[in-house]
Amino acid sequence: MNIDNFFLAPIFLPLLAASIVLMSKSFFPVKLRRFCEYIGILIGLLLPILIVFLLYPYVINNGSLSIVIGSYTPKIGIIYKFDSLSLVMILLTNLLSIPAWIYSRKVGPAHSYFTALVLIQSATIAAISMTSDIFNLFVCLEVMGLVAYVLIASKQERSAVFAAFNYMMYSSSSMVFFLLGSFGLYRLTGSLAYQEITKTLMTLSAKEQNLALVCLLLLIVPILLRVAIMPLSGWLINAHSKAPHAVSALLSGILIKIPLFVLVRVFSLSPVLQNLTLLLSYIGAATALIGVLFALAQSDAKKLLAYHSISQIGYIVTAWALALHHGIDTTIGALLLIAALFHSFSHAIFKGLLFLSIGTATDAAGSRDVYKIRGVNYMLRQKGEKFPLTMICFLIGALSIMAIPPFNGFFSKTLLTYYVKTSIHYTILSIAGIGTIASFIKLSRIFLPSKEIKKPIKELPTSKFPFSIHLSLIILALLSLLTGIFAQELFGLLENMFISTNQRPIKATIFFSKSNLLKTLYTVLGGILLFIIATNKPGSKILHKLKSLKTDFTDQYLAFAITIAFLSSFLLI
Amino acid sequence: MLIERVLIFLIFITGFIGLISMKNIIKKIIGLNLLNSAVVLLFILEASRIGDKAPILNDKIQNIVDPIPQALMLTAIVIGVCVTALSLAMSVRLYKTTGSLDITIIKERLENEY
Amino acid sequence: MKKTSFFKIFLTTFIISLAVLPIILSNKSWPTLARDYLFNQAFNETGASNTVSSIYLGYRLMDTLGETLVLLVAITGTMSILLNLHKQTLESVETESSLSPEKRPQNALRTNLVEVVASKLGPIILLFGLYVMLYGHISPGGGFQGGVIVASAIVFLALGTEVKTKLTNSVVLSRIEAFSFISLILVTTYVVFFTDGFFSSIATDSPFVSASIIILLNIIIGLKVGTSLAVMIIAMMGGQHAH
Amino acid sequence: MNILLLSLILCLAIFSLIAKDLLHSIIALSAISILSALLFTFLKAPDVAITEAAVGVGVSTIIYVWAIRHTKRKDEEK
Repeated sequence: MNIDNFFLAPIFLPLLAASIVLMSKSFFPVKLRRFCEYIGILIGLLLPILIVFLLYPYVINNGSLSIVIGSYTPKIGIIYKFDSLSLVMILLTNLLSIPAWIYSRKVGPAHSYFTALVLIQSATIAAISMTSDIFNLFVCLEVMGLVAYVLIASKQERSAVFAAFNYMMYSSSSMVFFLLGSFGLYRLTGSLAYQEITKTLMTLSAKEQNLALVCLLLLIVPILLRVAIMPLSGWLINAHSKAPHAVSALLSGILIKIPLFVLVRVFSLSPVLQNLTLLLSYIGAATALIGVLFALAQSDAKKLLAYHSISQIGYIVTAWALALHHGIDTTIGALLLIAALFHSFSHAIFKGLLFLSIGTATDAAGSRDVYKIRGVNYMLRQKGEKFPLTMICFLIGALSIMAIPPFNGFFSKTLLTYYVKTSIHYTILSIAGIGTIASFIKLSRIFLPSKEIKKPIKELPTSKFPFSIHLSLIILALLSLLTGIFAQELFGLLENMFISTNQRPIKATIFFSKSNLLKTLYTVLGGILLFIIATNKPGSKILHKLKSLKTDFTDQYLAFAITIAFLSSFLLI
Repeated sequence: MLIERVLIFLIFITGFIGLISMKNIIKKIIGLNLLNSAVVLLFILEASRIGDKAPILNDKIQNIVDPIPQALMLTAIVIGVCVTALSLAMSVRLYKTTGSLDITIIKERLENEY
Repeated sequence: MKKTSFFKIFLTTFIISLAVLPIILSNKSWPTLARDYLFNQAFNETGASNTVSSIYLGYRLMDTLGETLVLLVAITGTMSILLNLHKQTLESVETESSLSPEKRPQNALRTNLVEVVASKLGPIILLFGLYVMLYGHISPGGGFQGGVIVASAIVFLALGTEVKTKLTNSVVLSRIEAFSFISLILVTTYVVFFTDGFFSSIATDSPFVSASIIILLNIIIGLKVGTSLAVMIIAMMGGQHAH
Repeated sequence: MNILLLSLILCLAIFSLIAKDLLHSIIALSAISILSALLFTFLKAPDVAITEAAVGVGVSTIIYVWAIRHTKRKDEEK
């Protein structure tokens, strides 16, 4: 046993657990199968978290750990490299998969296949976060994509199947372009490993450099498609809103962020790519704003949340692209990257919470129209919920996404906007913040008591409210609260990993200064004002127009082509 | 050499046009298949330029072709088939529930559904 | 309406071809470095004389693992959709190629000839599949290709009615599949974790032993692929399906 | 030789997209797979040729035929 290989455990443990689960499915009776699933989750999701914590000191001391699989020569073998980014990605995935899995026990797809798929997905994401090889990245992205399609379609409802089909055609055809890009790079450099490619690209002539840039763009755009920034996000709305609730939480929380942090590595392949980053940060800010506008126009509760995912990913892309623009080795770049990471962390938590609680509420109400549902608490009580925990958890999630202290959203959004204060991004993101508050006021109305006279409950509810739902909601709500309260300590941990010098620039005064608290107050007031405008006549007319905009299957490809054309003209001219 | 590349390019573009313009979803899947096989053909064709023997080593052999693209393409072919199988299963499911294979009609029928 | 959609398709295709054309038409000569290295070292390092096999199961084992996962996930998804189809339209699905003779309608599109030939041909194809699987390290072929041939042999056995065998039973097949999956994971874990230059230390021995890991992986992958594809195809033909 | 095979593949590809009968498209598609397998053997890639023959001609054709048997064979006119 070689201790250097220890960091590969987050890939192999979930796979081992998945194989145990599948094995128990074909050999054992049902009761033993359930037991095996719990064992599998324990081995595959909880144990890697512990291992990641054990690896933390190594990462701080050495920077990164790397190995060639099978101890071959690095020219041909596949290199796996564990660094601080992979640590955060693995932690994010496993931490969020557990509550989503618990939620699915009673409500969602509860086969042992679902458990196996969640485990395989966790393993794949660990592999994506470590691999330093283009073709291996291609294979891992395909596995991740296929798991996502199967999970979305697992509801077997026809609209869910159509959403999965659409996503599948779009993203797997874009992966063909990825393959073509890696073909071009292999031909130019004779290698598939990141290091070798970077080394060889320096020595090429100017004409070949341009060709290499086109190849790199064909790698970047399919990955950006998975991230769903604005022109490429046509697939996301249906895929996220039609999927089972637990799957929606997984998709929104994890799957759209992992590719973004993989791109950090791809962008380091050529220094010329840095020209793109400023453009990408503007695209991200625009995504944040437009996503919120569309969210405000929706009447379907889960669609509203899906548009919010696009908007929040816009925030993250902005900080991420600016970090690359400054260079992640500089202090300001590292701080922006920390902000992006922390925001994606807290977004995963509160968006998971929102999807699960809204899913529970809309299931109880039997409809998803936010204009029609009222008095969800009453309906939930009929289902056997004694204490309005779903509402409380929803409110925690909503306050968090609105950036109200002391929840984690406040800290991450404040940090994110603090470092872009001097540029135009700040204004755009602040307006998006106002929109977020308005749309969540709109969504919260489903918990208002209904005007119809309701009968007091006489007979006791027949069914017991499933405990697993409450457990998963409580875990997420506590995570949201705790990461908010202990935000300073978490920032310290992140700073240790990403900033090599001894400076620790994130101070508590950033968050609780007078100007920042005033800004929060103004944002809330602006949000209430916007909500009032949006519910009145002229506002709702505009929103109705936005809602009735439709996209075609072909339009998605047009967006894909335009993105390629736009980025390449920006890069080459 | 140039003619071969142009032909592969034309196969690629045929597949792409089929993917985006066909109304029938099974035809779309066929287009995706063509797109994939064009890339596979390209890899193997270009990798065979540097040698004239299959990459199976024995005592007498000299001048083999590049084996790495071949190993990569094995993986790519299998992934392509997996995607095809899953998408065909989904299209059968869509046909059974909506009664059509035409993507615009399917979309219309799903429009008013939450 | 028609005009705009035509314009969209034209524009998309035009941009895509502009992006793709320079990559496909580029005249840069293919790099030979990796080829030369493998020509000199591949046999010594992995013990397989088929270089493609030594890359597929040696140097790039993680790709192969990912590929197996892709197959597993795709077949899981297809099967879950498939079983749901059967559940909903159980009566109407008694189609002409249904396997058990009593269910088959009178106008079935098959003859005795097919049944006899299929069941006679099945074992021979099975043998051929096993050959392709086992000799993957010295000749073209390998686990995946052999597995697909094994799957077709099993389907032949299922089509024919002359031979009664347990091999066409979905429960048995899925048990073999689950077993080979767990052994695949265990073997790859072993290769990755417990070998510090494993192949290089053993490759100096006799050529059979040297390629032992590759032979083992070929067998496991072949069983996995063959059984899972066979389960899927038998389910598609409306045969007995797994629970 | 390569040029001949590739142009045949191109013709079959176009045919498989414009054919009205989906079964014809599928037969054209498996013919494409056979021709590519042939091309791969000429290009000294026997492993890829075996895979393409087994997977492209065998498995994917079976799945396509299954799919059109459960749906509709003719591509409707618009």
